Amino acid sequence: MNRREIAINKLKSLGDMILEDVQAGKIPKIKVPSRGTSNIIYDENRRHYVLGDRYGTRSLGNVKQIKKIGQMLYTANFCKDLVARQKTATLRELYYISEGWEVDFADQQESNIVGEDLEVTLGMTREDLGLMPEEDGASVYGELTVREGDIEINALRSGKSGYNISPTIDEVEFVDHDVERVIAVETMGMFHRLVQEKAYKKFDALIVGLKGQAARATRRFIKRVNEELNLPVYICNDGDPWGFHIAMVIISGSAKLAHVNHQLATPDARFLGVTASDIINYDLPTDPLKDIDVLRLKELLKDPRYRDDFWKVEIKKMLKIGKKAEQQSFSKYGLEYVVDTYLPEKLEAVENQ
Amino acid sequence: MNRREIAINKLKSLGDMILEDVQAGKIPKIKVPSRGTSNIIYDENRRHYVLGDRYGTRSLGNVKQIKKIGQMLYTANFCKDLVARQKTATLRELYYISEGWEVDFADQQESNIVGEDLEVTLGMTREDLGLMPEEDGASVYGELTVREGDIEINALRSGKSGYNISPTIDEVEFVDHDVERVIAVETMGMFHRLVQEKAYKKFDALIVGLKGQAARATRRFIKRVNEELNLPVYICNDGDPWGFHIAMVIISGSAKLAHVNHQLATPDARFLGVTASDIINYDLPTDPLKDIDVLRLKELLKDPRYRDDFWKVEIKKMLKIGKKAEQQSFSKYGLEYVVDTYLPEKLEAVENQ
Amino acid sequence: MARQALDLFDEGFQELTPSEFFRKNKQMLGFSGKIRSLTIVFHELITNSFDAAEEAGILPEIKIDLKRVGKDHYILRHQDNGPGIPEKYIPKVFCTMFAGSKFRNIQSRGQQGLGCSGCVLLSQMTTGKPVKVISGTRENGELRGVKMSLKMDVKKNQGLILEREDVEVEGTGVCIELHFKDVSYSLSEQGAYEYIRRTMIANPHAKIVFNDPAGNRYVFNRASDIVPPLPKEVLPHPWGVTADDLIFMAKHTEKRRFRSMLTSNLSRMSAKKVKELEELTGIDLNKRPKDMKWEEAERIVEAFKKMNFMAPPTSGLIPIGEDQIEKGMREILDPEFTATVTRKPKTYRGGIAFIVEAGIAYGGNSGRLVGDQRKAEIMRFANRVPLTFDAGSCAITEGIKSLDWKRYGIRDLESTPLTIFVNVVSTNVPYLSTGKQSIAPEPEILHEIRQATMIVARKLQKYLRKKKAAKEEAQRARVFETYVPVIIKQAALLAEREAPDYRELLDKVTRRAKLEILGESLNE
Amino acid sequence: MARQALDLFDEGFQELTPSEFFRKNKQMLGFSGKIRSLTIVFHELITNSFDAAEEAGILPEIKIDLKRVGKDHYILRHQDNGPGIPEKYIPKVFCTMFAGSKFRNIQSRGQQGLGCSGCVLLSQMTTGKPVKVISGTRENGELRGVKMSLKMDVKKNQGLILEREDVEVEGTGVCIELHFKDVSYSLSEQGAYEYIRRTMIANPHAKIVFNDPAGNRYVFNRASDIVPPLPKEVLPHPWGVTADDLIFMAKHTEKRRFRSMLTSNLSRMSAKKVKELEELTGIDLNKRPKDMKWEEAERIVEAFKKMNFMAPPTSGLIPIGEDQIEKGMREILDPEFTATVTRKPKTYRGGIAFIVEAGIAYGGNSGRLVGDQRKAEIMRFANRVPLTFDAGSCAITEGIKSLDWKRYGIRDLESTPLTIFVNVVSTNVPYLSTGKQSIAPEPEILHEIRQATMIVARKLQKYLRKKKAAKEEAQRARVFETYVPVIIKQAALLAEREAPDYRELLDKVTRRAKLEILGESLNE
Repeated sequence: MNRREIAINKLKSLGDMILEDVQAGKIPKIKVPSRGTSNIIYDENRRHYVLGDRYGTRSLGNVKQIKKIGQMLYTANFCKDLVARQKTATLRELYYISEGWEVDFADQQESNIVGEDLEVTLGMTREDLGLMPEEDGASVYGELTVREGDIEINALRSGKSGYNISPTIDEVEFVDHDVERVIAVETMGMFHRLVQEKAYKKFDALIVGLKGQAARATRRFIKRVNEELNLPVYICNDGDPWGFHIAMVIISGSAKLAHVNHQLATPDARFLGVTASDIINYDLPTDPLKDIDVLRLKELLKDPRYRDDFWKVEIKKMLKIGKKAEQQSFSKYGLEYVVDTYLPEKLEAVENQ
Repeated sequence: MNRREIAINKLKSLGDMILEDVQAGKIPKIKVPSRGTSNIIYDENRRHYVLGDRYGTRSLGNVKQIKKIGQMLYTANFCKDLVARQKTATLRELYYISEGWEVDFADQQESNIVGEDLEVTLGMTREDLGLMPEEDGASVYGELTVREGDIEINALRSGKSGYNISPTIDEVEFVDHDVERVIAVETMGMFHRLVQEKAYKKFDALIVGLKGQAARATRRFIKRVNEELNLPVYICNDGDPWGFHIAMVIISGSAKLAHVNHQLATPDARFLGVTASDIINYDLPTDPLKDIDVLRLKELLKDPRYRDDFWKVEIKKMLKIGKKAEQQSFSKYGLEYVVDTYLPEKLEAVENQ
Repeated sequence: MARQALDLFDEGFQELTPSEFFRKNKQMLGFSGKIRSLTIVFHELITNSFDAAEEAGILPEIKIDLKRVGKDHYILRHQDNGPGIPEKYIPKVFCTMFAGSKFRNIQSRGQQGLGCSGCVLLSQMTTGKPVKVISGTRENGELRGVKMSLKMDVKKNQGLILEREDVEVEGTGVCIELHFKDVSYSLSEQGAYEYIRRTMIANPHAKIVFNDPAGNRYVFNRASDIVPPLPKEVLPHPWGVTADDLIFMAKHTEKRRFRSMLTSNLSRMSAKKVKELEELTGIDLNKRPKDMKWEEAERIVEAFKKMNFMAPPTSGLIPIGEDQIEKGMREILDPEFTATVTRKPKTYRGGIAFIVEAGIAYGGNSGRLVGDQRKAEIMRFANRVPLTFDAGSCAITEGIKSLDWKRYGIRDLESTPLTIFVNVVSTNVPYLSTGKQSIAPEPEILHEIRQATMIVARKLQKYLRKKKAAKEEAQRARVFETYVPVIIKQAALLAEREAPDYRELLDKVTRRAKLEILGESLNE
Repeated sequence: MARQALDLFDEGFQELTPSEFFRKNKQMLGFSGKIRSLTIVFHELITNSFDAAEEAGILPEIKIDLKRVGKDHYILRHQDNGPGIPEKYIPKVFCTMFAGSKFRNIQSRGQQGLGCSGCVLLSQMTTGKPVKVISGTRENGELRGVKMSLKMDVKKNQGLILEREDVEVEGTGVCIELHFKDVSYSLSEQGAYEYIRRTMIANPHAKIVFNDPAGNRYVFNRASDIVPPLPKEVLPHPWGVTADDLIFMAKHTEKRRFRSMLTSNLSRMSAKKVKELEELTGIDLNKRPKDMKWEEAERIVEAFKKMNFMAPPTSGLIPIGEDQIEKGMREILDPEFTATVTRKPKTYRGGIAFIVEAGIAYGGNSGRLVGDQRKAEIMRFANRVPLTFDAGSCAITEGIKSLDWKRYGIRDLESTPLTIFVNVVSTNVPYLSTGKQSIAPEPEILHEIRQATMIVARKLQKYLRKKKAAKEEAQRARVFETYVPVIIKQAALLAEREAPDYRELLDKVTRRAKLEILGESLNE
């Protein structure tokens, strides 16, 4: 069975379950795995967050829950139709479509929650159910050929901004490649710098421009190139708590998406970004840590995803020096420095560990 | 002379001017066209904002201005080097590079202003001077072939997210196309809807996903397809003051960029987005106007760019009904409705005017 | 050149009478501001009438007429049904400052000695008019009436009788007529009308008929027929006296020995305690009171602090009482719901007894009308007397505001139609300032105010909860009838099957919901 | 059963003396709070000493010793060099409330009649100690000294002499010694030390030596040798009298006719004006003063309002004077800069004369030390007396805070090392409250306070501007020397040419900048 058939069957069984309860004289209930913080657990083996086994119940006999069941079933029918017709819709469209329903959504927030309820209840990603995020994925540049339907695309021949990862990345097939590693960078400024300085050639790499916090499609793409093509992934971000965390969400997934981390996290990806040690060793231009930065760094120290010695040492060092630095600050030494000097040194250190 | 040579000559002449003043025993001055509101003038003929003929003076004899002159000359030398070596840099990189100068920038704000001073003084765009914005341009989908350097790219064969406009759009050459019009939409949600419903085929159109306020590169792209390929441009946005204004900045440029509007504005582009009349005629799901919306709409009424009857009528109508609507709200009638019914009706009305 | 002292003094030295002094310093009597001045006048006269009637065992009934005769110019007629004032005391009561009932350690409504004569001084200063008094008294069973017209001789601090005649009266009581300028009648929270309204809530055994300057007649009827018991004089507790108090006592006692003075002038002071005191201080308490030295008095006060005494007697404290407060609130506010509580006596500063009472009224005319919306109002009282000024710093305001009203089902205290009533009863209310308009936040008093208010708030919460539950029941049934059919239809569509009969299910969930609201256990 | 009035009154009615009354109500004398109580004591004693010395034409010199003998327990010795108090007046001055110098329409420092006796009352109530007084007077050129120990007989409102002896004195003056408990010495803005410091600024002709409880000796030296002229009694202005005032005058005048009473008791009241008044009111002003009726007095006051009078005489107002304020500030604050102004007399409420004086001191010990930073402080005075409490509502605070200090080059008033001094002089300062600690914001007074402060602020601004300009000149030259070479080098690099000689250019711009700072025109 392909993903599509699985989705349709799971949706149908949700309806079945309700009808069976009614026929058995029972009050129908839907068990929805809990997404509360206490049910989000860090899985040591899988190296990312997963949902625990606690769940909430939506009972048809509960005046507060019955409306949610109605919304959930309507949404399920809508998704079944999308998947059957091989279409997608945004959450915004789902919200507007509900106008015609007998139990519509009061606001976007409410429809988002019901969409997520459906994801966790069925154990499917929203993409599997045809619900696409609006956000665009990252830009990719380098010797990689993919197929979307009947079209082949070469990410070295897609223009200076490269190949753009679309939300439907799971329908994309990897056809061919000639690279040895993936280097993802936080900003498009750095992406263009790497393209301009021909880093893709110099390091036999796919360059990925994350555009800040990585979209779901980007994380799925990175996981797939890592697992399907066996490429090591390096994430090259700013030296501040946000840069660290953008990398860590790619590596170990987020708590909020614990129910789909197994499809999104790339536990073997490595952080190659600016560290507190780099700040000292390369004498980088810095900004002082703001209160919020300090707070965030201290939170990271308690986060199970940062339990490696590497992180502990670097976070503590950053707190000690009280400074942060951006990737682009290497241009203090000239525009080419980051590709000519910094990245080779870092790559060598990491790959020869 | 190509753009590159012009840039280098203009930069050199800035240095010449200073040295000549010194040799003539005069205190050197640089005249920088003023970017204050009173010097931003709506040009009726060109149908966009231009800078008037007022200017400020940076005198070497003024203790407050002398540091700015130093920064400007350093920046000019940096840009001359970029253009000569056919490179680009971001404003962030410019800021960090200044660390090594004898008159560095106190903050990013200061370096941005000096960059802009240089643009208006020389009458060049920042892209001409090698200073690229970080922001990525829009996505383009449809039968258009472009050349970047030695690579040809077909925007129908670049994946579902289409061809991504890079900041260096002026170096892109249009090779071939088979479309009759351009339809730009505000959100990537609507972009994917149009691609999914094959609107590019149905309307023989290039679909452009603006991603909110259009980037400089996007505006430059739209102007070029309009002028070089003679394609009519339709901008299809949300029915609210921000949707209106995103369209209007493409059509008539912004006040802030009055000095480069002649390179960015597409005065013949048409607004095809949701209007107050559409809200009524199509009975769309709406949100009430917020105070800030009402304020903004009233500002638009006073803005010379909105002096057409069309705008006056629609803005007043929106104020009267007190409601706004998004493009995606058409999905109330089903996902296909916007492509099957709404756009054909709107296009016919506009093209047969 | 330096001048000689004697010349300077002979030229410029003088003594003033209290009346002369206060003529120059009327703000010290509370007369500052036009609205406040009139409210103070109402306060002094009503308080005096209540005290007089109650002391004589009469249910108070007062009739007040306030006429406006010009801008900021009024004539006030105030008539009570008290025992009246004997003729020879009339000039002193109205025209001598510092004359009045004896200072005693007693729960009392007002200030002593400044009340009536202060009002007469203000009247005379602003209008020059004499005060007219009719007093009816009963002497040996016979009713006597006298009418007088009096001026205050400020230089002598005594009354000057201008006219006098015998008159027939219908009963005992005092009627006085005063002219005022530079005062102003107002319906505001600080004004005279609100003062009367609040007074009536705290004194449901009284009746007031008030004719206001606009021609409105307000009758505040008696809600109770019980004259409150007279507060008894309570001897000071040893923990509450100062050395100065002991010396003052010793100077004016008739006892021959210091030890007998102590036992008869202080409460909880037994012979055993005197002995203990003697041992602790080593002072011979057999000596004559006049021989007691200041240093010895100080040592005695120090020793008191170290000794154990029973808590002070509380027989002197007369609260309004839960029933009476409720009657007052029902009469005046016509509320949907009320709850009241009178707490047990407690002490503060080691030895001063007090009682806190609280009431809450919801709906009806409760709360203060702002525009067309009723908002919460706090009515503060000390010994049944409304406190109208300086609300911000008062322990009552502080205590009530510091509660977390959300815990009592009141989301926004400000905009709830609520009257919160608090009365602090004590022989010695700790006022914050000269004006006696706010109570100091002594920790024990604050605690009691919070406790009392919490009790009535909890009762209100129960009432509001019940009211809400009834409303919810109907709503719930509607929800199920709407959604169950929709859900079955959607489930069938999803499963691609026929929709089953769901009538039984609908019955079940509707019944279940009803039980839930009633809080009964669900046996499935 | 109802009780008879006469019985009730015979049992419970009494008259109190002022001393008895205030014994129960000491907060009415300002004695509330430990710090405030002691400051009030300092205020009463210092004020009395100053007034006495000045009236006798003597430069005041006071020596104060404050000893701490226990927790909240102090002994205060206060010695002045005034004319002394004649023996027979000593008990009255210290032990009779409401006794003191005559009420006159005069610019005076303090309250009348409560000062010294109030302090003695507080001492006696808290410690039971007698007051010890040594008074030296000169009678017919001969120096006489007497030492007394006195208690206040509260019941009789008079002094009780415990001891008396003749003593040798070195000069005239009074020395008094008082014990206090329940008071507290503090260095805070409300404390006794700050009270003295501020007093000295407003009274540079005085000298005070103060030994504080910690053993520090503070000598506030005389900064001026001029005894301020005695304020003269000023007759009230017709616009400022009330009907009650006229009746009071009429009752106590020695004049035989109302017309002559008017001309001799009111200022600006000529025979012509009396005639005009007679025509306006139709009242026969030839009548005897005692025959004047209240209604007629009211009509006269109404008529006064409609008549034109010369502004009230201002000879009674004695400001400190610009020079004297400056001397005071220089002596006490040792500032970097001062400016002072004494404004011309103005009137408020139609007829009451007043004068506003202001001073500003910058740098040195100006301002209030908070941590290790000096912040701006406002020193408020009324008739040379520091006002220490209720700053928030005072016209002086309001006037100063309402100024836009940025316009005077002071970006953040709060954190500038600045002392702003304002003294309001009047026979009739409009105090806001009983405690006489803040001045009512009468529009005319507020206006004058703002004007006076603006004048001194503008002078400060000029000074600060000059100081800044000198600093800038040096900075500018440095800027050019740094940037010119850099710019020429970069321009040459840009133009791909040799760099020219730029020494001439550098000279030119540096010289130009200097002229600019001096504000001179540039001739290019």
